[in-house]
Amino acid sequence: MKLFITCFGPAREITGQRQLELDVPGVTTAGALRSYLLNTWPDFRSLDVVRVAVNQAYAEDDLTINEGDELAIIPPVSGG
Amino acid sequence: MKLFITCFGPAREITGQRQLELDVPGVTTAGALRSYLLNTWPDFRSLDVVRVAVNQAYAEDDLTINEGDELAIIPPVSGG
Amino acid sequence: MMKAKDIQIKEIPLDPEWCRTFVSDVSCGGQVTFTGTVRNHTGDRKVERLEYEAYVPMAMKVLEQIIDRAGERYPIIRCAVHHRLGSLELGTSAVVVAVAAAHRKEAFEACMFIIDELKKDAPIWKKEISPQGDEWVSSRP
Amino acid sequence: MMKAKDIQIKEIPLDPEWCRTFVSDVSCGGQVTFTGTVRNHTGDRKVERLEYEAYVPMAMKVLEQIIDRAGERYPIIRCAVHHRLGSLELGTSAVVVAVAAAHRKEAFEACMFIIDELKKDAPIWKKEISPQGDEWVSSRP
Repeated sequence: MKLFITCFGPAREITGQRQLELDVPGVTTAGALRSYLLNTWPDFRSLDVVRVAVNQAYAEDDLTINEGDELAIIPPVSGG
Repeated sequence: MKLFITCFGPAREITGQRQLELDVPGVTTAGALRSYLLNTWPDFRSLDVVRVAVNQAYAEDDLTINEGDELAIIPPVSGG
Repeated sequence: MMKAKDIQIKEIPLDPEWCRTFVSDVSCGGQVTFTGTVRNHTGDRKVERLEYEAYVPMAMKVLEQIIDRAGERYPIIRCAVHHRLGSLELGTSAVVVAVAAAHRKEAFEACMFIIDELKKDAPIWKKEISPQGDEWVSSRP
Repeated sequence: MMKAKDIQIKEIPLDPEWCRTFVSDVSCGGQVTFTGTVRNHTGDRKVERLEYEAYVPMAMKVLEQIIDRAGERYPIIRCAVHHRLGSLELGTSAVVVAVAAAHRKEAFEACMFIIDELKKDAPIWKKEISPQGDEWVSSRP
């Protein structure tokens, strides 16, 4: 299953890319994606929190990811 | 001692005048003036509170009034 | 330490944006502005317009004291309080309180404090003009 | 019951007075407007400007949800939330939250609630450009 993941703010600087294209067996939930990111780019661990958004909404770790979902990495926000 | 007292808002309608001119022996403190007003125009008793201002500041009842002071009756305020 | 305050009581329309701009400051993270406008009702009473009057020189002093007390309680940097007098149609701005502080929580609290104190202490009166009869607002039993 | 809400995320300057006017309503006694501006410091750190970016479509949804939650908690009548993107000089408005309610206390509380939630949840990021080096704001340890 091919996943397209957009990286915002500090996440973009940590991965070095705005768009990630992943095809990793086992990454079928938001939580698994989060773990994959933290393991692949240990700098994510320096952030207070890393959330995953699925189809433009914050996802709980047990949410299943399907091919074609809109995925994003949401590092700590700082709007306002 | 001649006193000039300005009546604002509902106080003006109760006394029927914007400016009162009083010369009442015994009215030498803010409290005495307040009592005089409440006795002379009993409609003041329908208001929650009647304050007296001396020289543009709220006066405690024991404040002495002197000839030439700027006096005002302050019925319940409702600015804003 | 308060850098600037501006108090106006006037017969002409208020300008909330002027107040907001007056309190803007690069050392502040934000401004909070309260604008009080003439509402078409008070409880079940229909309101047609409001007539405001003030004991102007005393009101200027009382407002300045209120702002100074706000400045002792909250680290506000700049503040403007403008109050309108005369006959005001529905929707018209009657009062503007604008406050800037380094942090927003303090700006909100100072703005609330000032409008609360203004309503308690400033020698200003409004009469409601209503089909059910005219009435001085806070003299209602 | 909320009559109207307006959410904008944009690259051009914000207009706080437009927001205040948008939320004005004759059934309301007042509007509370918070304007967040670019401050020249964060603690001891000097700030030269801020660069904002957002996950725009999600941010629009999150802001709408925040306003709706505010409407469930407080009887607000009208609300506008505008957020700026791009490179902002000192003093520039980054966010405006305007709220109208029948009574001022509720308008203040709803406005505070919305800006607090926006800062917690809206997918928007700012980078501080500083002589001490550039930094994403909330990623600082």
